[in-house]
Amino acid sequence: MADIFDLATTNLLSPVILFFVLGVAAALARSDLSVPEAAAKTLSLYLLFAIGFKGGASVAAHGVDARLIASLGAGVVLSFFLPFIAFGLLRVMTNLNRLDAAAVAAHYGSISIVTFVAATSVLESRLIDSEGYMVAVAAMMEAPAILSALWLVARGAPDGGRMDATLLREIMLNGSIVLLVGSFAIGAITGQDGLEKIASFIVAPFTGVLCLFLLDMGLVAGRGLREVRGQISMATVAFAVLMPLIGSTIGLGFGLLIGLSAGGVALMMVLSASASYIAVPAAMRVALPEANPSIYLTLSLGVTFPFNLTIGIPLYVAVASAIVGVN
Amino acid sequence: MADIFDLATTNLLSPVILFFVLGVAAALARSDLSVPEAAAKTLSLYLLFAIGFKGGASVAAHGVDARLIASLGAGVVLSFFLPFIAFGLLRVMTNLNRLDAAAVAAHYGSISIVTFVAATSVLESRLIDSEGYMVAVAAMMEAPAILSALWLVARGAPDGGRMDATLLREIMLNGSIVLLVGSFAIGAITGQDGLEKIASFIVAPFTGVLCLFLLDMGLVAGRGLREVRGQISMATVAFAVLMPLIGSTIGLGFGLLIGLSAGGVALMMVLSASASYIAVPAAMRVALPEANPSIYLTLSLGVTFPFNLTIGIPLYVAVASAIVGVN
Amino acid sequence: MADIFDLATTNLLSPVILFFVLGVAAALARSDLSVPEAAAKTLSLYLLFAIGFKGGASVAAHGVDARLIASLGAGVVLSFFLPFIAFGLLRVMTNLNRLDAAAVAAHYGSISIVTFVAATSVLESRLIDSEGYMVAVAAMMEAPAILSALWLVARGAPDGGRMDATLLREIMLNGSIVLLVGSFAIGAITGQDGLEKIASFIVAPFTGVLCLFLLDMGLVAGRGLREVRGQISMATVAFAVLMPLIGSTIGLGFGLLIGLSAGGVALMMVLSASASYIAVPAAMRVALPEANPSIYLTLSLGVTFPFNLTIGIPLYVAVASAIVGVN
Amino acid sequence: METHKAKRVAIIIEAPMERRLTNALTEAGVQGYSILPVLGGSGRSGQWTREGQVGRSGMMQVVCIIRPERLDTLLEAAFKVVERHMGVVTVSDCEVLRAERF
Amino acid sequence: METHKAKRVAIIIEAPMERRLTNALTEAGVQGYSILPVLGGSGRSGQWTREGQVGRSGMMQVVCIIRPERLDTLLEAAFKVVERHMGVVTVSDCEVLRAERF
Amino acid sequence: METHKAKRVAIIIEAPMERRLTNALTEAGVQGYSILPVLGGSGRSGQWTREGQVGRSGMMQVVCIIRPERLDTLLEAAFKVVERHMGVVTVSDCEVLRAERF
Ligand SMILES: Nc1ncnc2c1ncn2[C@@H]1O[C@H](COP(=O)(O)O)[C@@H](O)[C@H]1O
Ligand SMILES: Nc1ncnc2c1ncn2[C@@H]1O[C@H](COP(=O)(O)O)[C@@H](O)[C@H]1O
Ligand SMILES: Nc1ncnc2c1ncn2[C@@H]1O[C@H](COP(=O)(O)O)[C@@H](O)[C@H]1O
Ligand code: NA
Ligand code: NA
Ligand code: NA
Repeated sequence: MADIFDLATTNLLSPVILFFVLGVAAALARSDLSVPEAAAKTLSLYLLFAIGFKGGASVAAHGVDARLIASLGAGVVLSFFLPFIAFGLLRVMTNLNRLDAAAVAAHYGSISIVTFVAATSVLESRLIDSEGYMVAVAAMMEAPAILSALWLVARGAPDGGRMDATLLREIMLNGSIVLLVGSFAIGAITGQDGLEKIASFIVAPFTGVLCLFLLDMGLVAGRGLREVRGQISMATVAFAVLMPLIGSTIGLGFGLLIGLSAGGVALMMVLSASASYIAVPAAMRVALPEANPSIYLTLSLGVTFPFNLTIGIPLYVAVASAIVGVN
Repeated sequence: MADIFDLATTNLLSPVILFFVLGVAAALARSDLSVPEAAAKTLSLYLLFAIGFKGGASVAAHGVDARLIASLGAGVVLSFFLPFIAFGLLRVMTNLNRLDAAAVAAHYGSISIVTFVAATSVLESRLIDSEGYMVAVAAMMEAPAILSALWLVARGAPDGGRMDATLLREIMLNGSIVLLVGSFAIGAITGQDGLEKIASFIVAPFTGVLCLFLLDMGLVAGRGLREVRGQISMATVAFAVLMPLIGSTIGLGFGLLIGLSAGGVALMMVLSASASYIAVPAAMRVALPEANPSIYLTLSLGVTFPFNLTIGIPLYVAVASAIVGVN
Repeated sequence: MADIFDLATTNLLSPVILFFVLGVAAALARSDLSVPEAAAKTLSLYLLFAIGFKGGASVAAHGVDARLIASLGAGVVLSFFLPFIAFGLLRVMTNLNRLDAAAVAAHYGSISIVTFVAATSVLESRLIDSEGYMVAVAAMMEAPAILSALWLVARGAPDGGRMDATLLREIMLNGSIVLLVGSFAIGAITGQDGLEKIASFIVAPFTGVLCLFLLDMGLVAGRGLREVRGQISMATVAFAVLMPLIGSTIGLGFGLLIGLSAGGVALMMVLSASASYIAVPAAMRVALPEANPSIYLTLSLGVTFPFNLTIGIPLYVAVASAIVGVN
Repeated sequence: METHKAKRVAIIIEAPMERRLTNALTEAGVQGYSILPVLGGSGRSGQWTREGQVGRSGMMQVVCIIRPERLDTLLEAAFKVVERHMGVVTVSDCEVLRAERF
Repeated sequence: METHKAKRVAIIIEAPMERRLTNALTEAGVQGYSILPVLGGSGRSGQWTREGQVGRSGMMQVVCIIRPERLDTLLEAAFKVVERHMGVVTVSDCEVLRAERF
Repeated sequence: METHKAKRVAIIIEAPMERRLTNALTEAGVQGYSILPVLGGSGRSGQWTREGQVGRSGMMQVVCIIRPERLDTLLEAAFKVVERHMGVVTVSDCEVLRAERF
C-alpha cells in the first residue's frame, strides 16, 4: 500500500506528468502557448517509431514466446468485448443516448498508445521488464472495438452506423497501426544490431520527447475541457474513471491467465484501461457522424487519459507487481 | 583586452555564430533556403523548454539564494526602466515620432531569449558558472517594458495606445513566458533526477539545435534587412548599437549590487542589452497598431540581435569576468 | 562476389532500407500514414546540415588534398556530360519525345543527396573511410546538368526551354546547395572543435533520423508509383535501372583517374549513378513546363532511387573496394 | 482578356471525410479540384483549432471551379457525402481564363 | 439542388488580432466562421512571409458565410476591430446548401 | 456600411512559379496580394498532395483584390506568367471596405 503511494508520488512528480499538467494549466488559463500541428504529428510518429522498434528488437533478443499468440488473441478479444461492458455501464449510469453511448464505448475498447508509452517508461524507470510484443498487442487492440460499437448501433437502428469496405480498410491500415506494426517488424528483423544503430535516436532522447508531447497533449486536453465546461454530467465523468478500473481488472485476469511477467500484466492492464483519442474519433466521424464528438473526446482525452497517467499507471504497476512478483 | 579579442574571435568562429551568418548571407543573396514555420516554432519551444528546465534543475542543485529575489526584482525594475532611457535616446538621436520611439523602446526594455541562450552557451564553453535562476529573471523582464511604452504614448496622446485586461493577460500568459517559467518550475521540482532523465534530449543536442535555429534567425533577419534597405536612418541604426551598450552597463551595475557571480553578472548584462523580437512585436501590433513594425523589427532583429551575438556577448562576458573575477 | 551478396543482404536488412520499404508498402496499400510536409522539409535540412558539416570537419582534420580540386572539376564535368548519355539512351531505348527526354536527362546528370547520405552511412558501418570533400563534389554536381538539358532542348526547338538570369540564380542558390556548401564551409572552419560541440546532434542520432526520412521518401515514392501505374513503358523503366549502372561506371573511371580512396571512388560512383528529385524537378517546371513531370519524377524517385538504395550502393561499394582495395 | 462564366464551389468538410468527398467528385466527372487547409473555426458544434492536434480532425476545404452546366451534378454528388456531416457548401459565380480547361 | 442566397465575408487581418476579431464576431451573434492560413503577401506596409517565423506575426484570414440580412451587423463588428489595423475586408455574394444552418 | 465594388482574382499556380508571378504583379502595379497554401488537388495532370514533400512542388494560390478598372492590366501580367504552366485563374466580383486602400 505504502508502495502504491510511493510509486504514485514518484510518478506524479516526474517531468513527464508535470509537463502534461503544465499544458492543461496553460490551456485553462487561456495562454496562447501551442505546439504546431506538424510538430505534434511528428512527435507522435516518433513515439510510434521508437516504441514499435524497441518492442520488436526486444522480441528478437528474448525469442518468440508461446505466450505471444495468446497475448495477441487476448488483445483482439478484449478490444471486441470491452465496448459491450462500456456500453452497458453508460446506458445504466448516464443518460447518453444509444448512439453516443456506442461511440464512447468504441473508444474504451480501443487503446491510447501514449498511455502505453508512458507506462513503459514508468516500468523502465522501476527496472521492471516486460514482454516486447506487448506493443504488437497494442496494435491488435486499436480496431476491433470499432466493429463492436457499430454492431451495437446497428442492432438498435438498422441504418444507424455506416460500415463499408473503405472504412474497414481505413481503420485497419490507419497510419498509427501501420507505423507501429512496421517498426515492430523492422525491430524484430534487425534485432540488437539495428537497435544499436539508432539507439541514440530512439532510446536516449525518448523521455525528453515524451515530455514535449505530453505538454501538447495537456494543451489539447485543457482546451477541450475549457470548451465543454458544464455540458457533461458528473455521472458521465464518473464513468470515465470507473471504466479504466474495470478494464484494467479484466486485463489483469487475461494477463495472469496467459502467464505474462509483472511488466506484461501491467501493460495488459494499461491497454485495457486506456481509451483511444486518435484512430477511433476519426472512424466515428465517418461511421457515426450523428454522435457528439465533444462527449467522446472529453471523456477519453480529458478524463480517462489524465486519470491513467497520474493514478492509473502507478496503480496497475503496483497491483501487477504485487500479484505476479518482480524478480 | 587581449582576452576580449580572443574571446570575440572564438565566439565569431563558433558554429552557432557562423550558422547565423550563413542565414543572413543566404537571405541577402535571395537564396530560397528557408526553415518551415512549424519547425522554427518547434525549435523555439525546444530552446525555452531546455533552458528553463536546466535553470530550474540548477536552482534545485545549488539551493535558493537570498539573491534570487533581488535578481527577480532587479529584472522587473530594469524592464520598466530601460524603455525610458531608450525613448529619451531615440527622441534625441533620431527623428522617430513619439509612437515609433515608444514602440522601439518597449523592445529594448524586454529581452531576447535566444540572445540569453547563446550567452549561456558561451559561458558553458568557457566553464563559467552562473545562477540558474537567471532564466527566471529573463521571464520577469519580458513584459513590464510594454507597460512603460504604453504609458509613454498615453502621456503624449490620451487615446494613443490601447491597453486592456485582455491584452494584459495575453502579455503575462504569452506562450514563451508560460513555457519558460513552467519548465523552470518543473526543473526545480524534479531536480537532478529529472534532469538525468531528459539530459540526452535537452543537454547533449542543445548546441546543434541552437545552430539550426540561428540559421533560421539569420534567414529571417537577412530577409528583413533586404526589405528595409535605405528606409532607416543611420542615426536609428546607431541607436540599436548604442542602446545595448548602455543597457548592459546598467545591468552590470545591478548585477554587482546584488552580488551575482561573474556568469550571473554577464547574463544580467545580456538581458539588459538584448531586445525582444517575438512577444513585444505582437503586443505592439495590438496596442500601438499605428507604429511602424519594420522599424522596430529591423532594429531589434536586424541590428541589435547580431550585434549582441557577435560582439556584445563576448564583451559582456569579458567585462563581467574582469570585474567580478572567475574562480 | 560472395562479398557483394553479403553486403547486399546486410544492406537490404538494415533499418534504413526497411523503413523505405515500409513507406512504399504503406503507400501502395493506401494507408493514410504520412509525414507532415514541414517535418519532411526539416528532416531534409537536418541531413544537409549534418552531412555538410561532417564533410567540412573531415577536410579540416585530414588537410586539403591536391585531389580536392580535381574531384570538384570531375563533378562539374560529369554533371554536364551525363545528361548527353542519358538523352541519347532515352532517344534510342524509349519513345519519349525530345522534351521529356531532355528533362529526364537533366535529373540523371544531377544528384540525389539522400542516396549520397545513405552511401556514406553504408561506408561508415563498413568502416571504409572516404574523402570529406565528396560532399562538396555533390554540391557541384547539382546544377550543371540543368544547363545541358536546356541546351539539348534549345538545339531542337529554339524557343523550347526558358533559361534566364533569374532561373540561373535560383538554381545556383537553391536552398539545398546553399545549406550543403555553407555547412561544409562552417565544418571546415570550425574543425574537430566545432564538430565536438554539435556531434550529439549531427552524429549520434543521424541514422535514426535517416530512417524516418526514408520512411517518408518511401511514402512519397509509393504514392507516385500508385498514380502512374501503367503510364510508363517498360523500356523507360529499364532506362532508369541501366543509367545508374552506366553513370556509376563513368564515375568509377573518374574516381580511379583522380586517385581517390575506395570510399571516395564509391561515392563518386554513387553521385554519378543517382538522379535528382528535388532541385531539378523544380527547375524543370520553370524552364520546361511542357515536359511531363510524372515521367521524370517516377523514374528518378520511383525507380532509380530505390534501385540505388537497395542494389546500387552495395554494388558500387563492393566494386570500388575490390578495385582500389581497402586498407 | 477573354474570360468565361464558371461556378466556384467551396465545400468545408470534416477532415476524415475528405477522401470520400474527392472520390465522389471524381466519380461525378469533376475534372479538377484543390484542397485548402482550414486552421480552426466555430459553428453549431462549437469551436475547434488545428493547433497541437495529432489525429485527422477538424475541417478541410475543397474548392472546384466548374462550368455552370455541370453544377447540379457536382452538388448532388457532394451533398450525398456531406449530408449527415458537419460542413458548409457555398457556390459563387466567377469568370475563368482558359475555359477550355474546365 | 435548392440553394439560398448568402454573403461570404473574408477578412484578412493581422495574426495578433485574430482572437479579438473572432470574439467580436461571436458577440455580434455570428454563428460560424472558419480561419484560413495566409502564407505571405504584400501591401502598403511591404512584403512579408511566414517562412521561419517564430512569433504570432503576419496575417490570417477569417471567413464567414452569413444570411444577407445579418451582413451589416457583422461588418460593423468587424470594422471596429480592423479599423486601426492592417487588413482587407471583402464581401461577395454566394449561394448555400442547407440554409437552415446559417 | 459603405462598400465599394472590386474584383477578386485568384490564381492557382505551380509553386516554383510563385515568385515570378508576384514579381510580374508588382511590375504591373498591383498594390497588394496574399499567398494562400494549397494542400493538394487534382487536374488534367493527375492528383498531387503536399504530404511528405521536400522540394518546392505542388500548387500555391495568389489572391489579389483590385479596383475593377485595373483588372485587365493584372490579367495580362498574370497570363504571361501562367501561359505555359498548369494553373487556374478565376475572377469574381466583390465589395470592399476602405476602398481608398486599393
Ligand atoms: N457560417 C460559417 N462560415 C464559415 N465557416 C463555417 C460556418 N459555419 C460553420 N463553419 C465551419 O464549419 C465547421 C463546422 O460547423 P458546424 O457544423 O456548424 O459546427 C465550423 O467549425 C467552421 O469551421
Ligand atoms: N489588394 C490586396 N489583395 C489581397 N491581399 C492584400 C491586398 N492588400 C493587402 N493584402 C494583404 O494584407 C496585408 C497587409 O496589407 P497592407 O496593410 O496594405 O500592408 C498584405 O501583406 C497582404 O497579405
Ligand atoms: N477545376 C479546378 N478547380 C479547382 N482547382 C483546380 C481545377 N483544375 C485544376 N485545379 C488545380 O490546379 C492543379 C493543376 O491542374 P491541371 O493543370 O489541370 O493538372 C490541380 O492539381 C488542382 O490543384
Ligand atoms: Na481500452
Ligand atoms: Na533589454
Ligand atoms: Na547523377
